[in-house]
Amino acid sequence: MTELVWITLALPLVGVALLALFGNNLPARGAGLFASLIMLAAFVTAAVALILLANRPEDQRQVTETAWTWLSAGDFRVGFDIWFDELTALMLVIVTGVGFLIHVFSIGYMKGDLQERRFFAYMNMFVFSMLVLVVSGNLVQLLIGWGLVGLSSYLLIGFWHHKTSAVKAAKKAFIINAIGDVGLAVGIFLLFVDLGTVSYSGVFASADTLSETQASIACLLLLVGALAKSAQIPLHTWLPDAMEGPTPVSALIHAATMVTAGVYLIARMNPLFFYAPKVLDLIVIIGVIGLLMAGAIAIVQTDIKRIIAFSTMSQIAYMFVGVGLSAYWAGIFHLFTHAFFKALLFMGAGLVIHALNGEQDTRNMGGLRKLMPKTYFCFLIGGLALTGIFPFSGGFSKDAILSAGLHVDSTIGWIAYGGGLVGALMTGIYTFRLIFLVFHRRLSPYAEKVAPPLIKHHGEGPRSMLWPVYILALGAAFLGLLQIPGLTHVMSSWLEPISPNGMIEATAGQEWLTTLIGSLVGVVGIIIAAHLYLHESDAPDRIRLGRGRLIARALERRCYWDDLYEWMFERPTQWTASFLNRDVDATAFRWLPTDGIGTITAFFGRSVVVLQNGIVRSYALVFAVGIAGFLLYLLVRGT
Amino acid sequence: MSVGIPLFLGVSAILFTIGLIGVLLRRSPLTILLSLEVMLNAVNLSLVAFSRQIGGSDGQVFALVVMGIAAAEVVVGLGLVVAMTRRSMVLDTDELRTLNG
Amino acid sequence: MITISTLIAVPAIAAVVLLVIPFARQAAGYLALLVSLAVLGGVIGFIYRFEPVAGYQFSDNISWIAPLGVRWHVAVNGVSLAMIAVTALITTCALGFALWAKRDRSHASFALILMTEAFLFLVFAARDLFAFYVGFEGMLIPLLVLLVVWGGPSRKVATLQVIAYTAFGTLLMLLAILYLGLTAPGGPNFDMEAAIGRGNDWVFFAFAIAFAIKSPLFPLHGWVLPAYRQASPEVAAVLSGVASKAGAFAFLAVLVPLFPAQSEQYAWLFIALGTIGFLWGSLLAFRQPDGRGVVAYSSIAQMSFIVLGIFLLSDRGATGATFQMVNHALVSAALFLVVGWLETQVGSGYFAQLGGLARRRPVLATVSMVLGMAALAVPGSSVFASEFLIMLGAFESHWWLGAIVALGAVLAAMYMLRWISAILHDRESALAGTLNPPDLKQGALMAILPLVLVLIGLSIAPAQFTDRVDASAHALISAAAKEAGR
Amino acid sequence: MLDQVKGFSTTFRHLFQKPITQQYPEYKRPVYPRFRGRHQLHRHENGLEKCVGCSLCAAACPSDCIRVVPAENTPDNRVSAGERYARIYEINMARCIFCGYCELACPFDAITLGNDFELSEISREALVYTKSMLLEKPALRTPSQAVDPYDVPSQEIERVLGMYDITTATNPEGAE
Amino acid sequence: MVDGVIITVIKSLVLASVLMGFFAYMTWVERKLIGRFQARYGPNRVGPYGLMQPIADLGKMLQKENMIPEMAHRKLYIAAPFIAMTCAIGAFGLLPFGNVATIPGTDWTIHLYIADTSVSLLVVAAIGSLGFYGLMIGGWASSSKYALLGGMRAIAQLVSYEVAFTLAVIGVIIQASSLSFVTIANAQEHLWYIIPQFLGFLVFFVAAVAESNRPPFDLTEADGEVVAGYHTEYGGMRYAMFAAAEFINAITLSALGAVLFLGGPSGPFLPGPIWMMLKIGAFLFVLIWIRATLPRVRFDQLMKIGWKVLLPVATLNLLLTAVAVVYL
Amino acid sequence: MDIVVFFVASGCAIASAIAVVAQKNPFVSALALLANLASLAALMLLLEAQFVAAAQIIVYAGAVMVMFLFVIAYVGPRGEIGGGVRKPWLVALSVFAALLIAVEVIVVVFGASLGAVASVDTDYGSPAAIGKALVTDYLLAFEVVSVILFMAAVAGVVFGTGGRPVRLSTEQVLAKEGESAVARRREASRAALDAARDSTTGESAR
Repeated sequence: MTELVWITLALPLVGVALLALFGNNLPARGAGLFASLIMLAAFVTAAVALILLANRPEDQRQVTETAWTWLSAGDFRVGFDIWFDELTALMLVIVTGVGFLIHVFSIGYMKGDLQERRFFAYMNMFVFSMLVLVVSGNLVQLLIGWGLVGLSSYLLIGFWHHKTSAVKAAKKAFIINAIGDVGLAVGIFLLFVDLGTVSYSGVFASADTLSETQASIACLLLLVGALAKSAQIPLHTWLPDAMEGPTPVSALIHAATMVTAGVYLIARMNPLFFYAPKVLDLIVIIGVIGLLMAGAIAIVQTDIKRIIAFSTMSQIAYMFVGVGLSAYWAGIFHLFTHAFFKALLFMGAGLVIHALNGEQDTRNMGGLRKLMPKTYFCFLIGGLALTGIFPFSGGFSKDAILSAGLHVDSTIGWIAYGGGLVGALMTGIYTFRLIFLVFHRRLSPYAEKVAPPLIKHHGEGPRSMLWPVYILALGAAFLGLLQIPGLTHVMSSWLEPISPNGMIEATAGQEWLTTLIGSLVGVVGIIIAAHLYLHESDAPDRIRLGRGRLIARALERRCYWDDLYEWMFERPTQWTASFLNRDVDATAFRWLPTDGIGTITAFFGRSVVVLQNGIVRSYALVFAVGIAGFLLYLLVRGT
Repeated sequence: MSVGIPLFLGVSAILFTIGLIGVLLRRSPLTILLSLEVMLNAVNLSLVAFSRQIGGSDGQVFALVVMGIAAAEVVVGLGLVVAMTRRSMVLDTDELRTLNG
Repeated sequence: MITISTLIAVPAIAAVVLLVIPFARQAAGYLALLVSLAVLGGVIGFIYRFEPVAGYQFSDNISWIAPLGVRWHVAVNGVSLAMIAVTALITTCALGFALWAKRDRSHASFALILMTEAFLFLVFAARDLFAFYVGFEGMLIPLLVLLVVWGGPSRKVATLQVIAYTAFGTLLMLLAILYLGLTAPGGPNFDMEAAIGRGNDWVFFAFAIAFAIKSPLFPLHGWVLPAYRQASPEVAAVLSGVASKAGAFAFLAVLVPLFPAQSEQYAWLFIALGTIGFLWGSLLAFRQPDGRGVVAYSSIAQMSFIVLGIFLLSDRGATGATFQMVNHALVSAALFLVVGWLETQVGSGYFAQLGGLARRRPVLATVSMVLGMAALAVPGSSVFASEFLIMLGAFESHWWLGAIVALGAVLAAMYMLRWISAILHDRESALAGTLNPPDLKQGALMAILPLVLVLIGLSIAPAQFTDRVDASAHALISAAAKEAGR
Repeated sequence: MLDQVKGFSTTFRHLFQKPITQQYPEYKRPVYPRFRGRHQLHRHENGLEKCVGCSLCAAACPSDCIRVVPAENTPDNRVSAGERYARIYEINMARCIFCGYCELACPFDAITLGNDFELSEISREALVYTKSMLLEKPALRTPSQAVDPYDVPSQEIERVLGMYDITTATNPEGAE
Repeated sequence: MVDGVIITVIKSLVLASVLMGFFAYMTWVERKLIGRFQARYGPNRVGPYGLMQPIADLGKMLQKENMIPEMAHRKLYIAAPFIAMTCAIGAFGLLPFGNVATIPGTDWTIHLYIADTSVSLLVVAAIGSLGFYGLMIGGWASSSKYALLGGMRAIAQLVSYEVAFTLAVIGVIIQASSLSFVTIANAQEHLWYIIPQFLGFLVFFVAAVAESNRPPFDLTEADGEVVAGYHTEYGGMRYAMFAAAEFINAITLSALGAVLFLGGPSGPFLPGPIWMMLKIGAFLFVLIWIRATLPRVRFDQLMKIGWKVLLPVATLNLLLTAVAVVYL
Repeated sequence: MDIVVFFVASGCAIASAIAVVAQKNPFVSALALLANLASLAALMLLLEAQFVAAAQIIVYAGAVMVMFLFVIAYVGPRGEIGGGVRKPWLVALSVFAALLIAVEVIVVVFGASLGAVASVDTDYGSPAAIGKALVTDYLLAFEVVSVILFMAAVAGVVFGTGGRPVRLSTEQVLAKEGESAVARRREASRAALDAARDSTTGESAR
């Protein structure tokens, strides 16, 4: 079984190596096919591993193995490990499965781009990095995977590197992720200093020896990493910009897998977080704020991918709320369904963008329902799942989180519950605003000009793009059925062992209640959206320019986070660096010790320079007088 | 030895003084060099005289060394004079003061 | 059996031969390359024979200058062998690049590079203070000649600056060595073993200043920028790759073992300077207008960081610093070669005149990207491993120190990304578009690729390295650490 | 090295050779006929001087050594065949370079250069030859060769002309 | 043994007179020889075989007007020939013509040399080098560019060849372990130094030719270049004194060569002075022979020969001698 | 006898030394120095230092002074510029200092009792004795001198051959010698031209 995991891990790496070294010998399409086959193989192995794991007795479902010692110094020793348990297996399947579908989708989407081989190499590399992250048996290896996915994300966001905006977005993403990495690393340091180990088993085993403060600080530092990677407040600003990357990248990395790594981290480290309840509360609060804010911002965005990006942020905030409430299974469940419906949405958006020849602005869309009925249908499923309408998958998973809040029945629980419901309303609004703007209403002049000929020529998209969408749509529609309250509990029971300290699981009644309320709220949201956006009216603009203008303005500027960071960090850093470089370093360290000493010496030299009048005789005279005087002194003294 | 060593030393002192006056008062580099030679020779005389006084050859060796060094000094000094001539410079040390402060 | 002395002698003799006989460029280049490859082979042999224990091995100890008690005492431990290996590798690559770059009077330039190699070997292997001094200052001679003859337009000013700085340190160190050697009990004795613990604060700081200048440590880094900007790429590679490591190495292998009490007493100072230098270099690298400036300041930052790691006086710090020396040597050498290659192709290293070079140049893009990622210590790279160890050590000593240097790493990400995107990404500059430089290939690639491959190899299993040097590194700092009561 | 030895042996051999010196006052080598020596002024057969005092010789002289002062012939004092005659005709032998331009310049062939070269005097004044001195026949102190051994071209021309009788062939009418 | 001041004075006077006569008739010999070398007669008008020619020349010289150029430095101009002549004759004083001789008819024995010191060779070299001051002063005091150039050439030549000359002689000094001529001459009883010191002899000879300003090294009075060199402005007796000084220098150097390399006054059958004369005569003959044979060198060739040929060869000789003396 | 020689020689030495310093013409100064050297050589002979005396003549007279004369002749009649920055008090101070030194030395020399003069054998001052001292006790000094001489030779060559002669432009001549010199030169050349023209048009043959 572990061999299968190793194979799963190795396959994408082999893909990267082969594509990098021999990619030029492959036909353009071959690269995509090859990468997809690799992914398919990885998915199969991962799935088989999952099944094998499931066939084991429950108490033997945790397997660890070390390939080689990666780094050692004294008593610090880190291996290249796998840690294969229920969570890992699930994540493996999600990553490889969704990854496979998105690879297939990419074959069509990237067709005609001159650098497909590079794209697929990067994609495979991302998958490898993600797998390293999830199979890791220790924190350092987790950090490596953490960094490598950041690197892959950087490469993929900046894939179209001739676009300045893409390069900037990539850099931004990388740097913010680096901050998260640092937080994570410092957390690891702390854990090592306190516990003397960095392996999961060691940390989990001795977590109870930590004081609450130590545990809280460690968890807080880990949380920093999680926040950055999962684009949560306050380290979320990179995610919207990351939409500069190709759409499959957005689907794979910025929706399905990488951004959920924070959730995975917290879920994985739950035995530790157990000893830091305040941090868990903080996670909930951050999550609630994040889901509200992101949802609100999503309502006013105009870029199709940005809307989905903010939606992603909002949904991950839900997951944070879930894990923050110790309902780890719920968070992971939402992660699971979210991977499907968000990938679906992104790919749907990708189809639209593809059909509109790269256009992403919703204001240039509209009325595509008739031109692209299949896409519309899938997108609608995705939207409903996102909004959490019963019985689509999103509904079950989100309601599981909310009901956990209800179940906790504390201030934090109620905050989570209330916030979550408001968030659900917003979800409904922005999701269906998007759908209405894109698919309903009249064809925009641009779309009218561009779309019909393209669609007539290609259809809604090549089969390689449509089939993954269908499969994801199926998943988005029905995967919620894994966990029907009171009936099925595949997820909760499967994930139960990962948390030795128990998990919050709401009762079936609470869940059903939440489902009812959630669906209702979602429907309300849809109605509001329909009211405002189904037909062209001046209502949104009236709100935007009228009473709500301050809020609308703030939302359009994404709540001023970017401006804040620019003025707080970016500019002062640049100013300081410029000042140090231009004024301090050049003067104090480059000029002063070399030319400066010369100048100073010359200054003192000039003050005694009058003695050197250039007349040699006068020197000789001084010399002679001196000797005469000296001799005289000797004579006088001698007598 | 019918002449006392102090007489030689006295002559040496007088010669030295004359040379020194020449160095101090003359301005032509050539004459200054010549005056320097007078001074060196005066010293040589006293070295030889002292050598005779103590009856060893050390002073004479010293005098020979002084001669060698004097030859070297003259070569360099005259080389400078020649260089100055080739560059059409004035042969007057009071005028050659471009190296003043 | 090849001895360390042979290893030093072979490049030295080859250098003299090359200097004396005016070979044609190709002949001289291939001869020099052959010699350096042979030396590299010898070094690999040593690595194979090396026992990963604390003590010094392969010792040669014969009388050298008998009246002064100077002995030719060379030996290696894990740390010095690592440095010797990386020196041999980088010299080979630099020679390859020099051969590719087709310089004037190339036989002399090859000879001088080989001579530098010999001196560096001596620095790393010397167990006698006098021999160490010879190597430490001797390597500057060929390097300065290389700088002043084959350098850029303002090479003379740069050389003067280097001399102004290093002459100062040299004098101090010479005095210190003479003091230590001549006051040895039982007649003059320059052996390092005999000097342990005998120095006072003045001698300690004399050494420290000389090493800090060479490293360069933070307030004494003024010579670095002009020198790295003006040197030809292969010389810059040697200079930043290994010559500067000599300073850091000397901190670890000479200063700390010889002055355990002072090292412990003043460790705070070097930690402070290292921290400041790390942040300083990183910040300034962020504002440099050209590739060399970025690499130069990143070198300052990294070297300061290494010194910080050494003066943590902990196992993690020492091992990490050693590892980081090797990693940074490889990275900065390769970066200088890449930057230099770009300059030869585009005619400018300034970012304003570069950009967009990734298009149609996959090899260049890959190499630069790998190097850039290694330089910013992306997790998983060997640089990450070494930085992780140092930061861990720093955190172990003071938690805030670890946090500060860890945040410094973000700055590294910032300037390296700036470097990458300024060269590879965005639109092509007018200059680059006009010249349309080719992809990195053949000669130059062959010179750079070994460094990249070794980096990747080290990234896969850093423990293979750290296990070998751990005992040695720990032995070097153990006395000082004992002083600290750790 | 061998060349040096050869040179030394040559000079050494000369020691035992009979000297080839021609002892001058005792032996005078004949000069060739066109040797340019002392000047001579000529007279017509009737005794009149050929020189008419035109001063062309003085003008031609590159070293300015001829001084001519002409005067009118009068019936009672007819010296030359022309309208005028040279009242004074002086040649400064100290300055003369014996180039023969005067001979060429003279329209009446009045002046020629003879073979005499022994002209030394003990005062400078004596070297200024007056007209009367020049009109005299010089003493025949210098032996002269009958045939000019160096005048190869003219001899050759004559020989060739004699062979082909070119004069008549190219000039049948006998004109100039 | 009647060596005293009086005898020394007498010996000096005799030597000076003999030298002057020697010089006078050497001019005749030279002219005659040069004539014969060139297949001429040479002087043959005054007296039988022109034997009275030197006397006639002397008369002519004495008659001539003693002109002093207007711009000349009068005192030095006048002094120069005397300096040259004095030094030339003075150097001869230390050369031995034999050991001891008995004055016929008496039992008085005299040394056949005027003085012998432990540093004779040095003194001869010193006086010989002083002789050049006559040339230089004459050239400078004439206030004429050709004379000055000639004088400066003389100095340059002297300085250049003095080095090789001295080095070549040092070989002999080492072998004889003495600077005294008498000792050196006596040391050659069995083997003339020309055999063991052949290299040194070659260098010595060439340098001697140059030192005496004889052709082919007579650059100081090269008529094609500097008219007549340092004595351009001299005439009459003053010129004659310069000429005498030059010739006596040649004789001195020949004598030096005879003493240093040909065993000095020693020889079978004949008395010492005769042998000495013969050896000097042989040297002089070779000098004249050379003059008759070789063309004058250029100045750069002169310098090249001095510094690049003679000096290394002399050094080599010195080295070989030193090694031989120490190890054989 | 010796005392006569001593006084004659030292008188010559002092007189010639004064001549060296006082003569306007450096050539004559150099010759005076020559005389000085010769006198000193005589004094050294009195001190039984034959070798040094001979060396004095050979080295100084034979080589150094020759070089002097050569350079003086080469340089030509150039010397001190009249007037200039001479200051009377400077002259007075110089003479005073020099005389002070002389007086001091003489006071010391005649004031101190040197004791008996050592007796020496005939070997004293001979080349052998000096040579032995030179290559045994003073070998280092000897070698140092040889190195210094070598360096001086190199320096002499460099100085002597380094620069090219500078040909002055009219402006530089103006700056150096003043307007009148240039005018004089122009006048002279014009006169020479006129003279040449006259001679070609002259009438007389005499």
